[in-house]
Amino acid sequence: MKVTRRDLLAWSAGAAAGLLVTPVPWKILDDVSIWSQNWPWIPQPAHGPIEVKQSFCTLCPNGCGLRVRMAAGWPVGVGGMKTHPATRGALCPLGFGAHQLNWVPQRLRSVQRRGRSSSWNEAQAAFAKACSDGPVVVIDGYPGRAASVVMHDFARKQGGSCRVVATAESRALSPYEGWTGIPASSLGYDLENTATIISFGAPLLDGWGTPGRFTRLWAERAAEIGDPQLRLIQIEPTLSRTAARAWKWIPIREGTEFALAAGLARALLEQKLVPAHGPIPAMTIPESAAQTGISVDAICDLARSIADRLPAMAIAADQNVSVAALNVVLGAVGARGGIVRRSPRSEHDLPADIEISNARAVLIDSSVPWSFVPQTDAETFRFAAWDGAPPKADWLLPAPGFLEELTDIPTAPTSAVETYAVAPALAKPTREVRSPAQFLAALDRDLVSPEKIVHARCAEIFRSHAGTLYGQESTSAAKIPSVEKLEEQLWAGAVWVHEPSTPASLRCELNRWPSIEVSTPHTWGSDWSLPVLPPLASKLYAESDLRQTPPRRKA
Amino acid sequence: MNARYGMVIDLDRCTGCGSCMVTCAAENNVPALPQATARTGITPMLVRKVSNGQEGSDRRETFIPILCMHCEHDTPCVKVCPQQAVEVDKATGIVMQMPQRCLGCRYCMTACPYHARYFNWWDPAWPAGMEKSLNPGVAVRMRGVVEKCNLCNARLHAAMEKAAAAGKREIDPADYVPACVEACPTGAIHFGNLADANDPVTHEAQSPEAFRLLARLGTEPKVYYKSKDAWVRALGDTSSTRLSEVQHG
Amino acid sequence: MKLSRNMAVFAFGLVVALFAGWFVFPRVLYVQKHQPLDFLHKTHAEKSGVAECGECHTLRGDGSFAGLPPMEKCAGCHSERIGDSQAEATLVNDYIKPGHDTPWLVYSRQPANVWFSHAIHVKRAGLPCSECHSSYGESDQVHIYQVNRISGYSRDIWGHSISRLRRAPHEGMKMSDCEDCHHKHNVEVGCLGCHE
Amino acid sequence: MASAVFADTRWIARGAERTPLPRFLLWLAPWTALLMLGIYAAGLCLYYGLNQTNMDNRFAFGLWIFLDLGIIALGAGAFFTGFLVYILKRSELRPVLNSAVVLGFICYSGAVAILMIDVGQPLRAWFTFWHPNTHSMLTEVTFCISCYLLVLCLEYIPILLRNRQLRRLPSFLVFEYQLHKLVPVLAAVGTLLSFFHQGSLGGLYGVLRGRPFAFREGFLIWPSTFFLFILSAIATGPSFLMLVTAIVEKVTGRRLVPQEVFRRLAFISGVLLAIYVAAKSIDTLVWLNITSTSAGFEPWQFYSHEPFGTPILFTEIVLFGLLPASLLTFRATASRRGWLLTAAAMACAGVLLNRFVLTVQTLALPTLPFDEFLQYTPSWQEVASFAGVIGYGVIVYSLSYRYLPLFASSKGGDSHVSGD
Repeated sequence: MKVTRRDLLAWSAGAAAGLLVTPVPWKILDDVSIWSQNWPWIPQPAHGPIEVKQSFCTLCPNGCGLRVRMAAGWPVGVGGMKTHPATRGALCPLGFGAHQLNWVPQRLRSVQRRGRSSSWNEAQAAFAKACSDGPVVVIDGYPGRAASVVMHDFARKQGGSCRVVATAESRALSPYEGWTGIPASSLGYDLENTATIISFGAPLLDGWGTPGRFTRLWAERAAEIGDPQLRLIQIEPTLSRTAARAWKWIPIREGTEFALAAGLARALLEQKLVPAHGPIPAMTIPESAAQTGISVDAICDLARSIADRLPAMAIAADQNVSVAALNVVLGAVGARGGIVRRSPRSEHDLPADIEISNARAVLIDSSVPWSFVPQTDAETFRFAAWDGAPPKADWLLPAPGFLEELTDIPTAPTSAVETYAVAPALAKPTREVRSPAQFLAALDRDLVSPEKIVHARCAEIFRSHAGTLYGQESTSAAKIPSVEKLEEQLWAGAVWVHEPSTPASLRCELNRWPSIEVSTPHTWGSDWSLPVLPPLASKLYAESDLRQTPPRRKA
Repeated sequence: MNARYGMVIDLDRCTGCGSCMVTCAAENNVPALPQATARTGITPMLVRKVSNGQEGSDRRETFIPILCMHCEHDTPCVKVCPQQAVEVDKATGIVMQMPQRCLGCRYCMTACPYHARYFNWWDPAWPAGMEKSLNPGVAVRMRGVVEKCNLCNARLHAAMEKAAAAGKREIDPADYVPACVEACPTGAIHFGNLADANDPVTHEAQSPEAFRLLARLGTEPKVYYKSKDAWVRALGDTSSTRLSEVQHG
Repeated sequence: MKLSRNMAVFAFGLVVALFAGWFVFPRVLYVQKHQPLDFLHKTHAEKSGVAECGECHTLRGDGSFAGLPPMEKCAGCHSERIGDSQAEATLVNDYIKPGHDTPWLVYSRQPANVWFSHAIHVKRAGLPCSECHSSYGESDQVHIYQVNRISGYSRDIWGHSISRLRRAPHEGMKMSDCEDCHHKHNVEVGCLGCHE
Repeated sequence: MASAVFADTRWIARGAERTPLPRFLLWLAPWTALLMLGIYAAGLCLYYGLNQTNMDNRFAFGLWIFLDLGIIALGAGAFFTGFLVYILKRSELRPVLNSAVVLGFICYSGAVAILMIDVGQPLRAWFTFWHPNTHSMLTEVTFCISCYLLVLCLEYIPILLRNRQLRRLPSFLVFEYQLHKLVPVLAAVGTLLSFFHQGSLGGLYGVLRGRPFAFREGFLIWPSTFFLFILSAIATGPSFLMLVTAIVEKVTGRRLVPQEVFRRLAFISGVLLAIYVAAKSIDTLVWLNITSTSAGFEPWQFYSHEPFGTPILFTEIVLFGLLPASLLTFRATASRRGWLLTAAAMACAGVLLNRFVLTVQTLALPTLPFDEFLQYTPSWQEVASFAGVIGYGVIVYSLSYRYLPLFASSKGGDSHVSGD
């Protein structure tokens, strides 16, 4: 019999009606929405037990203490180490996202020779050849580590030398070198004991020094509106993050900080607000006022408010001789609550500027900021974990990333006391990477390994019986039975702090007020100097109006 | 447990560093998508820069961390959600957002006066391998749903589980601290149980320096702010005179 | 006459649909998978004298649930072959010797957005494991793992009965099952009480 | 034999003159193109997600919501005419009834389609029915609109079954007869549902305590906008009906409905509009001086942001409210076709402007003292997907007009086959 259109209609009507009373439509409806809740292309975190480990941040030479949450063998969260004596659990915003840095697309994946991918063997060979031709210069951005010592020794043996690219904080301390005869690397700021801080544009609340150290201090002593224990006076052309939170903000004409320093010194001395030691600047107060755009009265008021809260110290954003001289007038050099000298042990006297034009090979450590490009025609070997920008380097060598290698943490550049810690590797190196030390060891078999140096330093600390060990609880180093126990604690993330009863003596002689015409303008703060920012930092600029987007570097 | 979790944020101690924003995103597996902007990105904790409207040396600026205010009364978002994807939790007072229930109509976003709710305009994505760095406690959301601050609910879970394993009913307050509170380098964010009269946060919330944003809308937000500066406290008000005086930084 | 013929055709369509919906669909919807090993809870309870579920399925220090025991646990007894079953061989050669965990298919695996605390249910509420896992602890065979083609969930979440109407007690681990139990014990929890 | 069945002419009602098929297809072509574009744009939004739009976290609702509210308001003609004909027994309006139903169907189905694209997770949209939050205006809207769409389908079917070919199926004839007896009931149900969702659409914004520009006090659980929306919808529905009918008459060059129907509609529209304008003015004053001030906002500060100054308020209430109301009410102007249609157009513009202000201006205005006034321009995908709905509407209406007795008084064929 013939099937008509009508039959089809009737049949499908029946089928439709039937389906409605089966699970088909309803179960599919349910399953499809469940599918939409668990889309297979949405990554989900791994299972597994959570463990918390302690380590230290290696993104800059300030070595903040970290509390790292680990799951399935990988860091899944970074926090501040509460037991760290200086930072006390505080970090800069970049630290909190640092555990994702090892995975960013800009991560250096292979050895590169002038932009073309190459191999470690070729790099080794090329470096060996260059070394045999002549002296090698090693450039270090984070001096004082065991790795630095290894690089330094290698360079010396090759008849070369080692150069340090200092941070702005360290450069700000360099003027005192000449006046005190002490290297800047063993000078620090005694922030904890000062009553007034005159900051000449130093971003004290925006990543200056060991970020946690001052922010904690500020929150406890300086944040109070009205009359705080610690007065923070911010001298800066624009209302920066620090200026916005300072006890007093003094807008100044760009690049005239030196003039205000002189004017203040003049006011302090003329009004006998400080005991007359140190040189008298040639510049009069009205001259200073004219240059800085700050009224004479304002300068005198400022001088008075500084004087009635001593000890006071001035902090420059970068190298600034006049600001240093102001500290001499304030009697802040070598005094409690001023510029102090750390115990001599931590002195690693490396020249900040040496002739590198005659070098045949320049080896740049991954700690050197990318903005630094050596002016040399020698063959350059640059270690880096992240490809922050295409610099003029002949060789790009992939270095270990965040927490991918064991490294020791020497004293921070601004610290008032000597400290030592060890940052154990918590993440498996995710790419084919080598540290400069490993690279050099392949060339020079009898080079000491960083591990050996770390052990030696631990032994030295143990023998000194000085200082305190801040671990889960703080214990005096003298009470620690053996080197092994000490190392055990250090490997578990403890910090050793020297804390001498009497600060090392520091004598300062300055007879003539330094004459300079202009202070070098600085860019700082929200302009982060890291080659690559942790991805989540984009929340602070691209995804909000909180900060300006940092200059985009092409990878 | 019958708590009313809330915050008092000391604006005089906020340096606007943004640590809370980064750590919040890390804790809650919020992606950082290259295409996201200030208006499409997801920042459950968002620090905003506000000035007193003056120029030159009279200019003052302050930073206001904005998160879900966990409104207690007549909660705007809860009232409007068509399918109960938002609720004020009876036991904790946390305004809870359920991405898996959400259909992405975004009605709650138009309802929230604080703009503390965020929509997943894109599927979340991470560079190859970075998914290993995700926080196991928190499920990743998918495109097309709304999310916001749940006061680090995963941390509350962990605390409850720990308590249960130890045979206790109540959690140890030290075990439940939201990520932003823990991260703040100046300790400006104070977290506690506003239902507990002995909780220091409860006292702070009652101090004359404390205020709430848009309090006059009558939604009883459980996030308080405090400042000694009068012009900062005035930001809690809504009148247009302030509106004209206080411009965006 | 026309109408009656229409009716007949209509009824025919109806019957076909009903059959397809109730008998074909449930089979097509799920993919069947076999466990890597046929592990027998019963045998282990008897032979190795493991009495408590918690002896292998442990709670960690922080109260979180360790779930399936790690390979080391099995290696405790099975470092060498015990008996000569095929499963024994696979266990020792494929997993214990090379030293990686057995890729079990977990019948009761919940999605990432679900937070279920064994500590709270077992320790505080004192529920027996069988309350949710029925008598799987005494089972003397491994049943086939069925995964839903669309949602990717194990069939044990939905329960064996496709209509969920006549399903055995302790069968099914859908949200509604959790809710029912919570209501029964009048436990009041919000969405994020059990979700993340 | 079977092939002959598909001959175009055999589907057109007896005695009705329609343009030859080729010309008709030519007319459909551009609209089909528009529909295709719309489907493509919608596809993009569904596949890639709402990042295809220019909406963002601050402008979470955009063009789509505004237009949804707009066309649903205009579509109100359907239920209201049904209400007038079947409940109030105003049978003189019967000639426009079918057309009204089709219009309503188009507007509502279009709106629902757009809403489905507008949500981030359409696959889970049914949760609203399974886990409804009874306090949410949106729940009310969802339920009523989907139910009413069903009603509209049921009302549309009898019209569909009046088609010359379909009538020939006996079972269909029976079905249609049965349905037809049901239509008054449907009209009643439709009226009820419509009253509620038109209202709830108003409530949608009226309940937003966090948006002082939209927030209104009201009666019981319903803010004043609830009632204003109902009023404005039933006031402009008839106007829209007139407008469309007039356009159809222009396009087809036929007189389809007697002039008195127009005048009747105009009068109803005019009177209701007048009432609406009065209510709206009172509401505005109450809101400016009591509601918003009690929330700490000063009167008029909402109008301090260009282009949303006070002129927009004036335009909404006087220019597109009071003026068309009087034009439509007074015989002198209402009897002049030109005036009539201009007034109707103004009334429709007025209701659209009202919906625009409530949806867009509300989101653009700052609430926190440190918020700024926001801007948003829809992406082409948003515009295109809506253009698609318009294409769809024209196509459905044209087909209905060609093959169904749209302007028929109950006996088939056109009522006035005069003209050209």
